[in-house]
Amino acid sequence: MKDNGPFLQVSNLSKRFGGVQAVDSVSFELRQGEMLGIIGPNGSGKTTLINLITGFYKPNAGKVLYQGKDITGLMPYKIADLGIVRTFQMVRPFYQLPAFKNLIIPLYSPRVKRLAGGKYGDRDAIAIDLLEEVGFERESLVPYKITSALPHGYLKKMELARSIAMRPELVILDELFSGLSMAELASMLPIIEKMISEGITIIMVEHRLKELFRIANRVIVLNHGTKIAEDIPKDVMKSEEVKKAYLGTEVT
Amino acid sequence: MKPAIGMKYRKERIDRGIKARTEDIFALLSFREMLYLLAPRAILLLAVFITPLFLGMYGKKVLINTAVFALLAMSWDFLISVGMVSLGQALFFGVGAYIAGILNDSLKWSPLFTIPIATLGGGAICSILLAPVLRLRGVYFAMVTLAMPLMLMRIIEATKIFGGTEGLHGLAPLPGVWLELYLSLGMVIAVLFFLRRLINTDYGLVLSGIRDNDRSVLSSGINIYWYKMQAVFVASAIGAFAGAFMTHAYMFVGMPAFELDYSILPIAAGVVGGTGTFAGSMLGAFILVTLSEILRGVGGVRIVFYSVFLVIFIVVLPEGIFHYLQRKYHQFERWVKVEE
Amino acid sequence: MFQGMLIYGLINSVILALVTLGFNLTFGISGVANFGYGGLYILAGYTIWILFNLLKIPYLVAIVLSILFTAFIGGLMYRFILLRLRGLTNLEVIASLAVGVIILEMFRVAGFIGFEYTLPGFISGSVPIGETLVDAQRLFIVGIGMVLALFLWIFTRYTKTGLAFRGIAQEERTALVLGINSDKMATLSVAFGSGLAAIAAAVILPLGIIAGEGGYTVLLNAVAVCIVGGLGSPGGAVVASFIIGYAQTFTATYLGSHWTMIVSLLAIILILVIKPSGLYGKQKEIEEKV
Amino acid sequence: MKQKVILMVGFFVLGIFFTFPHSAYAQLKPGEPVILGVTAPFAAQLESADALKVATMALEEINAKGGVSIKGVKHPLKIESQDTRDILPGVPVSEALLAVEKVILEKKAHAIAVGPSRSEAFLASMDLAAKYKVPMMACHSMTPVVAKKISEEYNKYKYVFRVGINSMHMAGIVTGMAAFLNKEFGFKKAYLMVQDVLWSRASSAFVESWLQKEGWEVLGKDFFPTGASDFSASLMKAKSTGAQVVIPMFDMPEAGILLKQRNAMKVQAVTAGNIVELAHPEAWKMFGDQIEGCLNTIYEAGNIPVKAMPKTLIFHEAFRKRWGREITIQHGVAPAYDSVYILAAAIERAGSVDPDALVIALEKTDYAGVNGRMRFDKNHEIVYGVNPNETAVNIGFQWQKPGKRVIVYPETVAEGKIQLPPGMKPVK
Repeated sequence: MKDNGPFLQVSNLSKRFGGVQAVDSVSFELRQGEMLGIIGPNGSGKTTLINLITGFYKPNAGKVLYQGKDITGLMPYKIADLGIVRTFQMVRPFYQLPAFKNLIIPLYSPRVKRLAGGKYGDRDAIAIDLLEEVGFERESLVPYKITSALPHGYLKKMELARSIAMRPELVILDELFSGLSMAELASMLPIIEKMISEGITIIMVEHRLKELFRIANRVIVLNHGTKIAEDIPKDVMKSEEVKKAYLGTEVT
Repeated sequence: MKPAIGMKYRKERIDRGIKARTEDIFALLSFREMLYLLAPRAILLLAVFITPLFLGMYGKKVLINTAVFALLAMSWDFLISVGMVSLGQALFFGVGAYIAGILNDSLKWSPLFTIPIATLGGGAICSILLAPVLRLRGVYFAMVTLAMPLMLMRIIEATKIFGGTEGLHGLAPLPGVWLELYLSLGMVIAVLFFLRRLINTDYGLVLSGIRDNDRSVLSSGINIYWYKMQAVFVASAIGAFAGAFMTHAYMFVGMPAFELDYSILPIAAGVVGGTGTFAGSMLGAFILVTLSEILRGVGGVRIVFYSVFLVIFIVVLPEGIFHYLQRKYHQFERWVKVEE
Repeated sequence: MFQGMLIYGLINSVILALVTLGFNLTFGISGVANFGYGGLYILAGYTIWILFNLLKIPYLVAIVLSILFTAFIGGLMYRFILLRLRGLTNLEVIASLAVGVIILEMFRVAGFIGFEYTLPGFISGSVPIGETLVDAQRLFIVGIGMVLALFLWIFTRYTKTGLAFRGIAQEERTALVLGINSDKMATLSVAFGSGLAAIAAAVILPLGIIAGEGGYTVLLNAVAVCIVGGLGSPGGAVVASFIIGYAQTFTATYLGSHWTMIVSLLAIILILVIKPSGLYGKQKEIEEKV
Repeated sequence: MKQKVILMVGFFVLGIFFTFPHSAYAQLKPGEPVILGVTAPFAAQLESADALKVATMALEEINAKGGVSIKGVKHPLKIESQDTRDILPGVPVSEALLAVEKVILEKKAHAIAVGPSRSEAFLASMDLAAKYKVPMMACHSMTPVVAKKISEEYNKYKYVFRVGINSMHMAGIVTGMAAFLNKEFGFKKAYLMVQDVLWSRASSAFVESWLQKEGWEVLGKDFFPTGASDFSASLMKAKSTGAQVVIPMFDMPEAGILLKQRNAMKVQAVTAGNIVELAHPEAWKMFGDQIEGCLNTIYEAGNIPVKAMPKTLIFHEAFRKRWGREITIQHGVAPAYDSVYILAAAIERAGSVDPDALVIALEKTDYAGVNGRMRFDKNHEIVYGVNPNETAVNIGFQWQKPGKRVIVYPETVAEGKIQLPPGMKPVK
């Protein structure tokens, strides 16, 4: 793939809540097709950083450049429309509806329509295909099941499918692995690898370091809202500061 | 039937087989199942269109008022199902009422034109009025919607426009009570089925998405404020129709068109009937107005009784009457022993 | 003229703040929007009147009794109605509003209308401030307002109940873990708010008459001020009441008093458009629901 | 299939049968009562509550004599009352209209003796009276618009009559008293404080133009929304501009606060207008001697015992006997009493309850009532004036030591002269 400068460029982004400096002038760059991991102990400002990039919070200072375009402080839907799609830690689907209905909303978005050449197509069918892609067994009618009947793992997969449905260029996964069993995790990883192979750039905020390190090319470590380390997975934990930051907090 | 006290029991609810079948398999197996599906709607339609035949003149008038409140209640319910708590149905009602009144008073247009224009124009004006506050949520939005009609009312009082406190009188009436009756009732039914259909389309799914989880709708690249605006338009158009209709039904429009009752009663109706299904809030409106009419007999204490009933309703059936009935219709219940 | 505007503006603002106090406190603690507030306010007024005029009980005693009584009624309302609707905001609002209406209408039906239903007040006569005469009762109100504010400040910081209140207000679950019975506290908080309403009634009503209409006005003012100030933020409520209070007096003096309502409502809408979560509301992000 | 058709037809016939315009106007059978509607906000407003009381009194008196005789046959009177809840905040007019319609359509009232109180509501219900052809009497609403509408569209609104006074009459009392103040004490500076409702705006406009014509100086004119309870701003202005006469025009109880504040702020000026509380017989007890010298209006003579008008004395005595208290309101009570009698008389003259016949009979009314001599003008308004033998009468009185309402206007029935309030000096 061609590499025209930084795909996403975050330069000293900052956000303050009242007295607390949640994110303190964090900067990093991201090349297209890269797989970046963001880790850090609880309350180190990972999610806030994501909210800043995706426009859910307005930064007090700093810039976010996407493909050279300044997207700082744009409304979230505008940013999503550019192809920066995120998932959420807390999955809040339509519990009372069949699973595939949860993909209708992303499939309804202007971006999808545009990319599909001005027409949506049969959303239900597309939704079911997408779910099958992320491992909803069609023959056992899982995509048709009422959402509330699905186990947690499926909901997380559904969240992933939601992002894929948007035909994203950059996907930001917020603690996708949290609360997954080993088996569920194992079934999740290939999907992500597939996304990477399709050239989708990915940022992943994780606590499950082992799995993250297996797929990430690069890892950023946040602590108290500041970036304390940036390195390739196998070296990143070597830094003293990171050890200190993680001391006492579990490393799975 | 609740079994003897002492032993540990829990209530279990099971969908009636017929419901499961009629829901999933779309080829209905028997006439009976067809009936099961159609009965509620058929009964509703019959009830709505036949009862007027048995009512005296006054009964008809009451029914018309009921229809108006039913419309307002459904418009409130619709906003709720898009996650907007409105305390200002009076705004929609009043704007519609005044547009119709002004057009008829100054341009002498017949209700045939004023009502449709008021409906659409009212919808537009209200959407524009509320556009700046669409990003408010919960009680903050509610507060603004509560304030707006009161403010318009005061502005009319202060600036003496549109007949000031005295209002516009002697407007063109509708051609007759039958038309009034079936126009309003027909509208109620139309709106009911329209909204119920709308909310089940993909578009409606997006709307309910905004209510349940607007973050994920936003992150799907959908401009929720634009959608909220459309929802407000639909809701306020319904309210505006009600207002315009009342203007002509009573040949009068004035400041009272913005009064608090038009905001409170629909909410009460929605709450009593149960929100989210529109049928619920419609039912609620019918129950409440009927109640207040029955209570006319008792004179001054009427409002007291009325409120007492309301409180009891709410405490006994917080889910709303309609949801209760629906459950009874679709599920059967039994007490099963809890094994320890 | 202008000086008079300033003084009466201050008084008006303090009155608003007083009226709001109870509603705000209740909401701040237990998140209960007690729309029966107006009813309770008027209830307190009539109770004092009845105790004082019909049962010939000394004025101050009557006031104390009515405060307790109103608080008790408020508590009952929560315990037996609102508690069952915990979390269902719409129902809560409608139910409490209905209770308020019941109270107001009952007095109206019982024939409690007319000017004879007025309270004597504590001090009569008037004090000249600069070239403007101010009747003592109004100054008294300002005094009470400040005292009450101070008392609440101390109460919520240094007493066990007060701290418990704040506990609930900040983090209900944690409070539960710490063995604070949130239901009991909520009941208390509503009772407490109602009591404050009664105090406000006792000092403010002597300026006017006791009438059902007053109840609705009080409710509207309380809600407006609270929301403009940012829900559950006492400081915000005070600031808001000063903004609205002065806006009203100013318009009354220079524009004529049927513009007051318009101006104050306009102020409310504008403030909310500019600051979607009120003046001092906690930082509301897009995903939070109120 | 066939049965269905039959069924539908049946329904339709039934429907038509049920909905045929009710035929109450047909001649009454012997013994059938003549039904009069009373539709006013009883629970919310003393004027209306007492209006219902006196209407009941009139009814009892008439029925004691056997009722109304139509073509020689006696028919008992019957009152159907409905609370219209107008004047209450938050209540839409349609609520009042529905109450009126109930009385007309369901209770089959032949006429409405007391219409809604709030002018907005009354004006709106005029269209109902026209639509259903039911004579309706106004006892409270004072807006001139009523007369305007009747004169403009007589054939439509001819069913509406006004027994109570209108804003012009009310203004007449005020100007009458003002003229005296000017003549005796040379006062020339007035300040108007007006409730922002139809009648008072009309009255105040009339008074203001009169004052200016007479060369008075109108220092200010402030409107107050109904329910306003702080008049300090206006009083401040009145005080600072040195007003000699303050003219309040209110029919809301809150206006009593105006007096309290006036006393507290020591505004040295005669009040000459209407504050409901001042008209109250017990006002002296309520406000103390600070109200000495205050002038106030009694809209219709029947609402206060007037020695020169014996009927008023009897009326008040009867009220005391029947309801065990005084009439405390200055407006709309006595007219309700006369209204019933006028209607009864008209029905007897018309010899039927047919609305159009009734209207013709009503227009011929010439009845000596508690308010004076009652005759309708061409706009269906009772003519009010100064001589009880010529017209109905409005009253102006002054609070004088020792706590007594002394009637000072008009001279024909006056029981005393206007005196200067303590602490005020004549200007000439």
